[in-house]
Amino acid sequence: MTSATLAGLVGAALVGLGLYGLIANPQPLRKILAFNLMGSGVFLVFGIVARKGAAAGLQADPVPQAMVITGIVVAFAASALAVALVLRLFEAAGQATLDPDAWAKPPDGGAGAE
Amino acid sequence: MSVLQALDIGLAFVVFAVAAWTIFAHGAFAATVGYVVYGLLLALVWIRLFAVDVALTEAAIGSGVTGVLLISAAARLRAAERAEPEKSLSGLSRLLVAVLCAVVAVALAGVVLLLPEQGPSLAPQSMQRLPETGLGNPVTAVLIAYRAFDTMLEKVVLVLAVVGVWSLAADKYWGGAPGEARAERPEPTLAFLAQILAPLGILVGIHVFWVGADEPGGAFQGGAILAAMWIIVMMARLTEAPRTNAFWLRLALVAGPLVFLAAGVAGAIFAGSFFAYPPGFAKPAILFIEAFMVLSIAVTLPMLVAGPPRREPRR
Amino acid sequence: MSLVVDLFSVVAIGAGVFFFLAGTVGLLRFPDPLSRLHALTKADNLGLGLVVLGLLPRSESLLAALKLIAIWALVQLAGATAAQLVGRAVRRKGSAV
Amino acid sequence: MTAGVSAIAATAGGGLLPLAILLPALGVLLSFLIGGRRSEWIALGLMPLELVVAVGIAYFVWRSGQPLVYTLAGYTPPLGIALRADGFSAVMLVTAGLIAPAAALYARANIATPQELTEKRAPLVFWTLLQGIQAALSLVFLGGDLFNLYVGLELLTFAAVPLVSLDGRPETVAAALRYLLFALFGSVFYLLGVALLYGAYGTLDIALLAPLIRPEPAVWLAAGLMTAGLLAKTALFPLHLWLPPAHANAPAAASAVLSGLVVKGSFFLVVRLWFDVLVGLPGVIPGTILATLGSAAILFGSVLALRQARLKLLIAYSTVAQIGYLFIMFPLGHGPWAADAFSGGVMQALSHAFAKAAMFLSAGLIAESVGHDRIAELGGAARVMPVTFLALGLGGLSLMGLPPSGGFAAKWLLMKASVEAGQWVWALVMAAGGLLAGGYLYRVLAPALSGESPQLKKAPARGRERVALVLALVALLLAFAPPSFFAFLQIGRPAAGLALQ
Repeated sequence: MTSATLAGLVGAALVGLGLYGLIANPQPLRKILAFNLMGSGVFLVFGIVARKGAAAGLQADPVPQAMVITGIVVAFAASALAVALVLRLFEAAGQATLDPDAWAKPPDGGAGAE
Repeated sequence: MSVLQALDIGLAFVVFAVAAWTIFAHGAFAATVGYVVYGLLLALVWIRLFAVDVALTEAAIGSGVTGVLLISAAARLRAAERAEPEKSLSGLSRLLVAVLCAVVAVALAGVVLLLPEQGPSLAPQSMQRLPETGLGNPVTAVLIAYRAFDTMLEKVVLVLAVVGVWSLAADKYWGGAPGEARAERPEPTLAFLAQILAPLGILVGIHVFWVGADEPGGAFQGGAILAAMWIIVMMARLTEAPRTNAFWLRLALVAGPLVFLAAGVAGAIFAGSFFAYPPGFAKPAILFIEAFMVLSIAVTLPMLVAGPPRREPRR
Repeated sequence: MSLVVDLFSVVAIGAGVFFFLAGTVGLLRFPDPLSRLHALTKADNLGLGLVVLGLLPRSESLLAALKLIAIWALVQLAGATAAQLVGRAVRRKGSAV
Repeated sequence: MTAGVSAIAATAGGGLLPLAILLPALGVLLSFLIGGRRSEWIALGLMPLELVVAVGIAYFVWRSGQPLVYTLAGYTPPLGIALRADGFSAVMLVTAGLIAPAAALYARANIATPQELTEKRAPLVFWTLLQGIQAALSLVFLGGDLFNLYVGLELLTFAAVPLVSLDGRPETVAAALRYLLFALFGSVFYLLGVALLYGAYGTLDIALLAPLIRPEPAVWLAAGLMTAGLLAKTALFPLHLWLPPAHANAPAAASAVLSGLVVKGSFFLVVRLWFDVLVGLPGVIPGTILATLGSAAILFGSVLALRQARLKLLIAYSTVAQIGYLFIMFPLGHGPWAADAFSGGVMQALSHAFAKAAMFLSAGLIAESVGHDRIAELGGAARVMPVTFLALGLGGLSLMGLPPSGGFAAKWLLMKASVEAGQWVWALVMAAGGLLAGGYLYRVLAPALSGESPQLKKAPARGRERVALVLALVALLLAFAPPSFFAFLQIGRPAAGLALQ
């Protein structure tokens, strides 16, 4: 087994792990971590595709590499926005939960009337 | 089995173990620390895939800057974690989710194993057109010439992200600086580190950008290193975060995409196609655009880490 | 000549790896944060220093050698700072880490 | 292969394609840079230009009868990126070009920078991000490269999510966060599919990829992942959980754009994927799965809409149901009824965009004028604000699928195609959905037309009422689309291409 295939298998495992964390973990911050994990698994799949496209004197196809670089920056921006939302939620409500029931009944009944 | 193969297998195992830790660890803070370690290990995997440009980006942004962002968030959320025992899924649905994720992972692993050893590639075309750009690093050529449109729009994504983060400020703080005004004095050790590291890091960042034309490196990686330096200096409280209504800050944030967009339109006028470079002028034009991109990245990443404005603007 | 260089590299890097290993064991086994820090910083300093030393004669150019030394120096700086900060945090909070 | 070659050569008028994306992108940058009141002026100044570009693109597509193509940077695919406009993209582009300015005109009144401030949070964010949505949608409608389209999806996410939490109440922040997490999940799955397709064929250009697609494991997995990701962004049942709180909590002008346009962006890509990229896959089973989910969405969304206490939530749940109709077209893509099914699906996207925008704007006016949007307490309200309720009702007509309305044309075409294809189930579900829609609209409109009128806090502004009414009328007028309009929609469809050759 080549190192590229091995990396691809790790990528597949990371996607599975990240997906599990994203769905099963109730805390928003842990969901953001899981999303990043899943994202890096996807990038590794790009990585193995790049490596298997080694040609023309290059050790790896540059096009998927460039896509991963773009993807890493976008994933960071997404994490930043998500973290800002979580912190804002925590500040405004003293809790950072996505549980819909927690928002269904506002404590003083006043939030419904805008 | 060669030594290198053994190392590969060991690395894969450790990466997987640390990844599992970030998902299953009990505390959010511990999980976040695990994620930073994971990012650094991943950079090694990228080296083994002969993708040095990606390894640099992963280490600088994927692990470094993202790590700062997530760790500081985890620290601030510690109180929340203690306060509320989160409602989590029942055992059965947890099992169902696990089965679903396992199916996805196994299917993906199967497809990965089925990929041919020598896959289709754009490497020959990338190399064939490389001389037109005057660059020596094909990854930079993809980012800034062949797929320039992607890269320009991705810079717009970063601007939207800044707007989105700032949009979470309270109305009275709009235009003010991010970060609370803290009374405590700067941490002397951290200040010492920042004073030594920042000048050096700035040099390294510019170096990484400059060699990116021909060797691994480039605007993203160089910009990220510069961003890290600004973050360290702000963390050491040697300087305050700037006011978000400062014109220079806004200009620095949009300079990269704006210059890139203008160059794209100029390409339509002077080189016959949007985002094309006139023959012979490609390399200076590319370096010009990249310089502004470095600036914008170096300013955008710290502002995304700093979060929404939390101080009243001076009037 | 090359045999001597190889031998030197092997010995130096081997010693470096040993210090890393010892430091890691210390980090995991020592009872309180401060002694753990002690083990960790020793591993960083000596372990990495010896690895870099072993790699120096194999570097392709003077610039590459300087880069190796710069890496060592930067890790020293970062390690020392981190150790200081962790130590201070420990003192502030008592020993509950 | 000849189709591939002709599809990557630039065509007359192709230069308009990058402009449709770059103009609003420039607007984003300038609005953010200059800020304050000028951010609004920049948006309002650029919108007519963008509409002209969209209409220009439609004109060139119509004149040539062929898709417009533009190759960026002088690098032809697969190395470079191409933009393409077919009949469907042109129509969607014009739709976005009309609804965004309508929302903008409506928003001027309540999302404005007050005189005493140089800059205020909500206006700057709204005007910048509205243009971000325009740029993203243009890219989604015109992109010819699957990774370029990923960037478009991300632009759309980053522009849409902060609009949900614009007023900053904790529940809106929670809604925005949930929306973001769903959207990010969708992006990652889509991107994974892109990686697999590149690994299999070495290109991401849609025109080059389509003839290469074979039914093999990598393609099936990529198709499943990309579709699942896009469905999460489109909020198709059962991935709809994020939509109602997000759309109901945003300011009305933003809700109109989110519900009318933004979910159509990812829907558009599902159509692109299955009708233009994965043409080499047998589509009946996946199509049937999509339509089954769509049917579930129609029934489930409508029933939940019936049970809502707040008007904006009712309208948001009706979006969940109306999204379901969009997916009835997928199992009907092969056979003599394919053109009708496709036209029906597109017509549903268009009429829902206009009708839903009109309804959210009306609901916003009602909430502002009455002071709340609790359905039980809206009795008699229609008698004091008749124009607003007229717009709401006319939009509702389209949702029910009653003639004359675009919704009627859409549902009739889809029903006709289902019956011709012998797939009666879809027709029955659509009929049931129409009845349920009638039920939830009756719940709002019947009491509003009778009973004692509430005391209005302030009368709705004439101009803002008219904006909503005009949108509702457009949704109505779509019923009178001539056959040539449906022929236009077929431009660039693979079947149409074969017929021309």
